[in-house]
Amino acid sequence: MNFWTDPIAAVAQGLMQTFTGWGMAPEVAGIVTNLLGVVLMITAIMVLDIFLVWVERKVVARFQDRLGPNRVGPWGIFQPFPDIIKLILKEDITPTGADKVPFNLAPILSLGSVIFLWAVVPVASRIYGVDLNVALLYLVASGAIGTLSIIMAGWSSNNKYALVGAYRMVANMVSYEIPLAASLLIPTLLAGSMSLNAIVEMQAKGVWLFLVTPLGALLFLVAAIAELGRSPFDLNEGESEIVAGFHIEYSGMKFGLFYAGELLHAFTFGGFLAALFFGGWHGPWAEEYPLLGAFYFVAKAMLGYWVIMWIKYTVPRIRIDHMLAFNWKFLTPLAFTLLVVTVLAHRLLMSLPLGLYVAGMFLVNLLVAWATLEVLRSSARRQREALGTR
Amino acid sequence: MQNPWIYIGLFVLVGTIIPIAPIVIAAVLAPHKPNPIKQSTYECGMETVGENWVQFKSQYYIFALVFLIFDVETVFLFPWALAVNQTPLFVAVEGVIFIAILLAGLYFVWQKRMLEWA
Amino acid sequence: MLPLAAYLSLSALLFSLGLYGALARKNAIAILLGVELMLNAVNINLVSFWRYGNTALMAGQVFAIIVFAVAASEVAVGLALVINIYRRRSSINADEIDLMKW
Amino acid sequence: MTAEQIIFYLTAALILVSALMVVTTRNLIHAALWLVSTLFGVAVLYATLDASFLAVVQVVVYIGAIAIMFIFAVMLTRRDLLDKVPQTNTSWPWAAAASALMAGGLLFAGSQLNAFGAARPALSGDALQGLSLALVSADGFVLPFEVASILLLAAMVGAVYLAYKK
Repeated sequence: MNFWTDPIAAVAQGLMQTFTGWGMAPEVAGIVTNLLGVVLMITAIMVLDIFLVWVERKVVARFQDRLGPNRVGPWGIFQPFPDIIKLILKEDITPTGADKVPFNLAPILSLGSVIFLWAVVPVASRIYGVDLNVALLYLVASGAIGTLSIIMAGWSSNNKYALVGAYRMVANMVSYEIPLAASLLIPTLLAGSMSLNAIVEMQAKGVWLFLVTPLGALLFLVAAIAELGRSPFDLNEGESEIVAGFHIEYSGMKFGLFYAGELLHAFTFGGFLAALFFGGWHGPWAEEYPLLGAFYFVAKAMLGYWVIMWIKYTVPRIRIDHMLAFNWKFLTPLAFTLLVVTVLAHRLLMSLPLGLYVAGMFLVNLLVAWATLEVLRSSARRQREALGTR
Repeated sequence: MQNPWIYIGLFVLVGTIIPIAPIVIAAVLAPHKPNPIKQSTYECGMETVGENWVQFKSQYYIFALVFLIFDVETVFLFPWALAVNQTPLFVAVEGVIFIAILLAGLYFVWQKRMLEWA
Repeated sequence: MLPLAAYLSLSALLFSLGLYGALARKNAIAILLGVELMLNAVNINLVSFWRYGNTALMAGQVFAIIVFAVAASEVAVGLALVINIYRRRSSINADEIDLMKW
Repeated sequence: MTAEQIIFYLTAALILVSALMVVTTRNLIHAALWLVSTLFGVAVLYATLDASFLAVVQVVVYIGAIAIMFIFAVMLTRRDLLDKVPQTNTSWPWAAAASALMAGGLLFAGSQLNAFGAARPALSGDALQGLSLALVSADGFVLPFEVASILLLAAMVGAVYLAYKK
């Protein structure tokens, strides 16, 4: 087994030989090897997360025409380490009247729910945790745990602002799970599988799914940003109105965990965007050299993360009634209409050659987008006229 | 491995232990000097008035209700989306009817102006 | 290997706990919590019968999914009723909601 | 004891202890959080029973929607909740007796089943594919599938109508 063609299997085999050589039973050795793999994977993710702190600060500085961190190390790249030391040495304040156990559990679940996601992400052709056949629902399920962590934080802090944050979260983050799930249904339908590996494998021929369903990719991006609770949908934090919302009473490392969870969540959704709609790890020579595939995947995920940051630092926060109306009166009907149109078009065009099929699906998506714009325009005209006659 | 959930179980286990670690380290290293002012509820410097568990408008609840129903609907649609490629066209139409019935519900709620934030 | 008995006993105990919650609690929301426990016990039964029977027949799992839909509908309507009663009588104590008794 | 048994007994202990806390704890928010823990235990149980789809759906629907609805309803009706007084009604001993009787009866009825001590057969085929085909194909469960959508429609309209403040 060659390291360059199949790194995980090669390392796992070596470890298994070592452990059984020490006289371990094969099952125990298998579990220990898997445990080591899990620890390695999560450590890699956490190191990446630390790096993301620097990326986020540097990029926001560039968007706002500043320099950003530039003192510690070249281009300030070691800036996260002083940050972490500061967070660890900060006093951890628990407000009086707080509900202790949920209060302490919430940040752990908040970061944990993001880490769990990486168990199913195919990083490269033979580098992945596990090929789960319900991976897309697993994504929604982990979002549910994240939602729960925020509601726990908001409720247990014994603070009005935090409670407002929790209330808003229920109405908003939870609502956007519907378009998210609906946009996940489209790749499921096209691939006939919920496994991320199968979906990435389907895009091997160079036909990335965003060519087949550009609107689906867009819907996923919007719903993912709302699910993240990032600007323009950061109502549950709302720094300028409810002073950080659900994590107002958190200090020190517990706040740090919320922060790390948010950054990692954004990057993870970039990764899912890449895997679902932009070919995952596919690229030149990625099949032969998995490490190259991993590089492509991280690069694509970073690009998705950059788009999410771009939106965050460009668009101002929207009001809660607008946000709910946007979800229930626009995004949800659009997502389900798109699903219906996609399944019918897919059934009709399935037997055509690949090129015609892709072109047809793209045209159908354009048609839906055009119809949506027309409906929006006419409803806006009606609203204007209603205002004018008053 | 036969059951992928063994791996996911390990992942969940380690994934919860790793966020706990920094909290424990911080609890050991950080200073701990509580006093009543510091521990009081933060309201931008104002004194807290009344109970902290205040009541909110039930409009939030309407949206949570609609969400609950649609969440279950998507759960029904995932098996449908898996099967629709290998089955006759009838199955696709059946899913379309399913979606249409629920969108009709959304339309009803919308027309009755219960989705307005008033 | 675990026998079917393990799962059935667990679900019987869970069902009885749920029954106790539904019968003994005063608060209407707590009663609904007890009902949720009972529905979960039923689901454990359905899934374990599926697993220990012929796994090619999917009735057990399909029934479990239908139970999810029923549970969601029950919670939606039940909690809406609770909210409505609370708004009218500002109490959700099941003992005090006795207007229909006479 | 095999690993499978250890996992089962740990999960069963988690489920039963949290269920006991759900029905006994006075603070209703805590009861709802204990319900989450019970539901999570049941999801683990589904995973050990090779029902991956149900395990995830358990988390999505029960924890992600139903438990959050409960927490939310408790928050909305909190003025009423005096956590200090007992949360049980006066006839709780009867309820306890009835549920003990129910447990005994169910266990007895179960032990009369032929399949009570049955061992687990090997899984035949892809359970997820089988499930999705069974749910939507014409000779499967297509009628319950459609009826479920009508049930959900009725629940949504009814619940929103009830909860809406005129």
